[in-house]
Amino acid sequence: MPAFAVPPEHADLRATVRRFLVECSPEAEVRRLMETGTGHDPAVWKRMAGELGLQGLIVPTQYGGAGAGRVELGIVLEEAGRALLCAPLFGTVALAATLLLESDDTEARARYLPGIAAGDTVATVAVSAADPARRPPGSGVAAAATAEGWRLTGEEPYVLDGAAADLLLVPARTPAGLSLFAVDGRLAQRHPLQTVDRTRRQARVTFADTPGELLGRDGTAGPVLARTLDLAAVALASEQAGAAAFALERTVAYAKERVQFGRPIGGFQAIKHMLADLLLESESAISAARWAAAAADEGAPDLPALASLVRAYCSDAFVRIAADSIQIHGGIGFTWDQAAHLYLRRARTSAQLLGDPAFHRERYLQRSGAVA
Amino acid sequence: MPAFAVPPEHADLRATVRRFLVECSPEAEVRRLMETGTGHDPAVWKRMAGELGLQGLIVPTQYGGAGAGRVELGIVLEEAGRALLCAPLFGTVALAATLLLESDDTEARARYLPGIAAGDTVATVAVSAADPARRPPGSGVAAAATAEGWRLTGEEPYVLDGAAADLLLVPARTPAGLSLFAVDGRLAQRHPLQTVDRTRRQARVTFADTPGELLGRDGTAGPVLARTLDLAAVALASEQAGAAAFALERTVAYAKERVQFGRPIGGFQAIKHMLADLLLESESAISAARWAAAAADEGAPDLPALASLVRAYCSDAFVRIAADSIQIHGGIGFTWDQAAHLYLRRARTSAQLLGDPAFHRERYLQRSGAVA
Amino acid sequence: MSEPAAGASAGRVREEVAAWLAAEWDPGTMRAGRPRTQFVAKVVEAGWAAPRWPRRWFGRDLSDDEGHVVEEEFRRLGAPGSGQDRHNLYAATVLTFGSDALKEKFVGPMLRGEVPMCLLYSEPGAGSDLAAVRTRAVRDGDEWVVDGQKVWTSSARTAEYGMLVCRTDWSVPKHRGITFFLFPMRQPGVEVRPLHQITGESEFNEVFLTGARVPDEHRLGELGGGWRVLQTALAYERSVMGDRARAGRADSGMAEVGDELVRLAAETGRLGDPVIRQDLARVAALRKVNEWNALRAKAEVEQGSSSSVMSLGKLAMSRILHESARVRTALAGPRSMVEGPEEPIGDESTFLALNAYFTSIGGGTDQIQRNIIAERILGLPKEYEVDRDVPFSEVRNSG
Amino acid sequence: MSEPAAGASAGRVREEVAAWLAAEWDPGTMRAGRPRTQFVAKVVEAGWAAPRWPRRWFGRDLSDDEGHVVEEEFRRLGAPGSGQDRHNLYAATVLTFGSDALKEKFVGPMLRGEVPMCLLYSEPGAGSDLAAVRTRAVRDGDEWVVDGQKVWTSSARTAEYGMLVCRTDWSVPKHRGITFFLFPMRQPGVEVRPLHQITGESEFNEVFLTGARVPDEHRLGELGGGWRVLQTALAYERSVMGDRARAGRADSGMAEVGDELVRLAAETGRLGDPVIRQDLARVAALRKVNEWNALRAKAEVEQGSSSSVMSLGKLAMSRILHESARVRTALAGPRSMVEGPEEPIGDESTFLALNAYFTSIGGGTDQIQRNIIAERILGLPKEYEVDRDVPFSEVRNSG
Repeated sequence: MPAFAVPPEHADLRATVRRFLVECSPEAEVRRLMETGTGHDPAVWKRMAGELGLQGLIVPTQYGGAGAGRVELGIVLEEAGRALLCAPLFGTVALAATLLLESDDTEARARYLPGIAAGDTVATVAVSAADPARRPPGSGVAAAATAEGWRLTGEEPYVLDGAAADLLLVPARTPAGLSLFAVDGRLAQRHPLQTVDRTRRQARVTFADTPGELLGRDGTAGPVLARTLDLAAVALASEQAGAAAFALERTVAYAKERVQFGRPIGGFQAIKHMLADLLLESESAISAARWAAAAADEGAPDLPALASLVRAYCSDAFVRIAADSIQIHGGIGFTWDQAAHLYLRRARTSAQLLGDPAFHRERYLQRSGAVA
Repeated sequence: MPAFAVPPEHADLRATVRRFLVECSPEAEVRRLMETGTGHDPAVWKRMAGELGLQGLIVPTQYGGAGAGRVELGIVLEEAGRALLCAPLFGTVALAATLLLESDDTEARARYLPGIAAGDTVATVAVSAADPARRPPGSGVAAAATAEGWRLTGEEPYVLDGAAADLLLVPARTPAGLSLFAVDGRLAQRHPLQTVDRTRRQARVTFADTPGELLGRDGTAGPVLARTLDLAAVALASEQAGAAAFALERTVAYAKERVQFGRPIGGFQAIKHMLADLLLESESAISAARWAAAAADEGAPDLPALASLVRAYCSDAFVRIAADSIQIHGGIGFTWDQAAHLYLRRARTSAQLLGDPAFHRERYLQRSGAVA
Repeated sequence: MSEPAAGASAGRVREEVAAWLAAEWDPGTMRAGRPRTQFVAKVVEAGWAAPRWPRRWFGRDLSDDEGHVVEEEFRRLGAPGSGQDRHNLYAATVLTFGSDALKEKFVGPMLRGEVPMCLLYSEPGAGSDLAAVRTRAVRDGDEWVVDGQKVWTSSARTAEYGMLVCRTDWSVPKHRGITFFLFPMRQPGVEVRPLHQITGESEFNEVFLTGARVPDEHRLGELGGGWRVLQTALAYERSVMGDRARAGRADSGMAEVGDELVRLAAETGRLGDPVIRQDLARVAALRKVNEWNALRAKAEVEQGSSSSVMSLGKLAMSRILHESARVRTALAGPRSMVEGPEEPIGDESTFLALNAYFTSIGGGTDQIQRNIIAERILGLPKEYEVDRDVPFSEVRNSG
Repeated sequence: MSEPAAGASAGRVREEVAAWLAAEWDPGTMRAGRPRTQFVAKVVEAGWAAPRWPRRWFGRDLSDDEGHVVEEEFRRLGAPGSGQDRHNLYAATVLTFGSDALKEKFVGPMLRGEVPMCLLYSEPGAGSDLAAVRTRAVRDGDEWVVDGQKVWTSSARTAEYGMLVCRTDWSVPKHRGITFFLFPMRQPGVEVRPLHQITGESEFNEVFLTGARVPDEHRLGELGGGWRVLQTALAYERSVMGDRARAGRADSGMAEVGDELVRLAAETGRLGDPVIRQDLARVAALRKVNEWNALRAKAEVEQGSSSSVMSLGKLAMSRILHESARVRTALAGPRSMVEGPEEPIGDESTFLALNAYFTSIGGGTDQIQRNIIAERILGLPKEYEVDRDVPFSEVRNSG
């Protein structure tokens, strides 16, 4: 099929998820969940698994999932981004399930993936999902083999969905190198962070002689983790692109309806031209995220470079759209009760997750072969 | 007097120079001189000296000059920039005369300054007036003492007004360090460059055992040259600011007169807002250049940092104004016969002279004390 | 690079005010609280608060230059209360547009700072288009009955009076049907609700007016002449902001260049990053040129020419704030994801990024500012106005 | 990630065209010159040049899908001459709007590439506002007498005919008084002068028309209906440009990322500069997303939905060209001050910086593009038109 062609089943998936989120994640619900301690609604989480199978989307059918690929996950995350869905979906699917699928530990897959697919297990990967330049993934935690099994010690300051997770997959250093461990969430110390983006939670997670279970072979986690983070970067780009597109749509709608000087502000060239430029950003982010997701499914060898290029672009595009959206809304955009700032909070935060745009641009150059 | 106050004599100086240049450097004359080999009109050069005393402006009265300061030079250069004056004024005054004034060689001053002030001597400093980051001033030429006197060998690739200069002041390395030499222009090999900006000429100047005369004490030129280049940077900022202001004025005039869709294009918000932003750039460049010139006259100790900050700003402002000016002119702006591109050529070239904006920003941080 | 303004006729004034200050001003005890209030009352009494005004209204009939001398002497000692003829928009508006009775009642107390005030200008449907106010005032005998909603009102909760812009005639084009009142806030028809900003703060309020009343004697200016009054009041406000922008920046050398962004870069270990260094220098330049522009504007105004540079300040400040916040966010990195006292660097980066919109939107958006600059300074054609000459009742609105 | 489009009914066509090409196309001898011309004549004869057109006019009455199959087979072998029903704006416009006599005379030669053509659209006073043409055509018997000036005409010196837009009625609003002609260039009333561009090149011309003549039979479309003809012609032109933008970019992987800017950075010793590296990645992203947008537009159009992405390409390309030139200038550094063959790196940096305006101005400025995007895609209100419904003779103009 040609690049970017949309088969009917993908259109259906998008429509189904959008319908569900319009019902279950309207702005009022997002605002309600922002104020709660855990930040998501367990009942909706169960419906997401039961009715739509979102948590099991990329989980192979043998483990109770739908066995879909990164393109389908991209569609779901675009929609989740649009709706600012408050749920630990990214950690559970884009990080944890992805990592389990990339690892060669079939026993671990069989143990954890069915629970994830069923919506029983909230999971995440305990990487500091930020600042990879100075804090390479896995550098914060050390694991030691003891008579009673592996014990983990260390800290990861920004763990996505870290407080909600029943299952923590933890990269840690061992004498053999970078390794992966499964840790029962309740056994780690989790300090929920006061996140700027209250629609997505993070926690500082501390391990102090915490028991963990080795995943895959000791010392072999490097490539698995790297691949997982590339795939997660692409997944995050999808979420950013979807959120950016919706932030723009609602701004265009406002510009048509808001009247000043006797005519809609969208009729003033200053606003028209800003919106035209933003449309270019928005559509480009969508194209980039979809291209990268398809490339991931096809096993494109240049995925590492591609993932960084796309992430940098989508981060900047989303921040710019969300920021200009406030400006276009004018005074009302400066009020808490208008949703414009919720998208800016999401945009600014997402831009930092898994590496900021400058990091990814530099990494793109390195991965594309243009090494200094 | 408060900062930025304009005494009547400065207003008079500006008016006089502007009147002169409106007469002697209209666009038709600029275009004529662009096509000539030497690039300037010797008759006008003599009038500049005889009627206005521009070459002698900063030369002390004892050498036949007016003994004015950097503020007055800034006024003249703003006006020269506006008119795209084709003449070796920058090399002769902002570089050579400035260097002679900064050096402590009273004999050399007495020998050269009267000729400069009288308009008999075209002079310049043979520094590669570009790329100082990788080619520190003076690094291209070496001087050796021989039985017949000093001999210079080496090359400077971009010497401002280098082909027209009767007198070359050349920084060169000697065993004692950086030193200054006066060289008869005719004794150097001068290869006129095909400059993008035909209103200001440059030459590659090569020395091959060329006789030169030591200026000041051997090995002491470092601080003199550094100070000269700071002052020249401020002078260039004035020229850029003046040219930028005029490029904007003529664009505003065009926007008022050019009608499309039944009304002046300056009535369309897209054009209005571009011009408003450009006015901020233009006025800021003027303020910056004038502040720096006044600071130079007052002997401000922070001049090195200031000069770099102001140069970086004025370079970017002028390039942006000249570039957007073409866009605002539309199709006609894309034609050779419209003057918009002459300003862009000047802007792009000036931005490289004496260090590009990125160089000056980095240098500003170093000089302002924020060393990494 | 700055020295006190001088003038032949001003010498006498300078002596007099200096002598008065020497006798009355004791910085040790008077900086704040009750002694300060008492001192300001004396300043008003002596005619130094508004020296350019007529003697009848607390002034001294001084010229503008002499007035500046008074302000300079007060500023030199850090004494409060002077310069109100240029700054106190409430007193000045009442003086210019009020009846003698209103002036008697309010000018003195306003100069003494005894009347807490607020501004009732903006409405949900009248933001950039301030003349589109829909708050309705209907005459009832000697009073007006007011219904409508105002927004972006700071100090509404504590204010005793508000400067109210409302519509008294719907049959004429929008600028002509507006009337201006000095409106009593402490009455049953006034409800104040805090307005939450995107920063999480609540610096402003919405004010709901329902059958609220204001005596006709509190009208400022003509019936239907409120737009002109508003323009005057806004000019005072701009002058205050301009003074603030110019204040305390007389010597804009490079000394303070080790500014807070450079310090933050050092603190976050990023001062060696060449990309960050370019950003730091860029922001430093934006700040510097804006300070220089302000000084130049001041010089041009003092030399009697109108300054085009002054009008650029707000747009420039908007860019400075947004750009600084951008660099600050780059420096904060992942910390910018977290707010609250546990993460001050991150918290500050988010606050400043969000609060920058206060400047790029409030008091005229950047877009409105560019229109003003293009039309008033560059002389470009005015925006086409569809609602010009149309009765306001027939003009399209959002609601 | 691309494969040939398939379709049930298309199989027969594919076989037929493949067989024809196998018999007639010999890539070794036919790439250029006379053999190529002869081959194209055969393509026209066989109906492959414009297969969607009626058989009477060199076509085969094929469906759009079948037409694409023909083009695919030609493209696969690199054979020329096909797809002209979508691309040959001259032949297509004559076919749609010409009289039978005109079609007889021109459609065949135009498809065979035997008629050198040029476009006489823009005028000094009609740039962004193309409908403001002031070139005047006055009827004289069976002919029209044309006076006026056209600009931005490429190939004017070699052209035999020009597509001429001119005004035949000044008493109606601007869009309604325009008439379109197939205009003979080789006559005394036509003077062609080269137009110098800011790059120093002369790719375009000014064309001065003084008492030039065109037979009424060469009119395309109705009298006063020229604006509609022009819109059709422009749509063909856009489709050509769109195809060009999409051509040869089927697999947009990262392979060619070591692109010319990265190579230039290496060559100029700046590849280690972190600031430059950020710029290189930024430009690479702009280019990549534009390629992806073009592929996505293609897919959307092929799936039968209108694509909003397609209209963004020109604006995107403008930014790419300006940004690339900026980075290139940073890399060239002082060399950008010098032009000519002695300094190719500098020369190229200046040329590309100046030539970028060809894209940001030509064929609709960036500003016009943003209007189009905002109005046609986003559905925002149209620009207010002061000259709407006004007789053109009363409309204000620059001259």
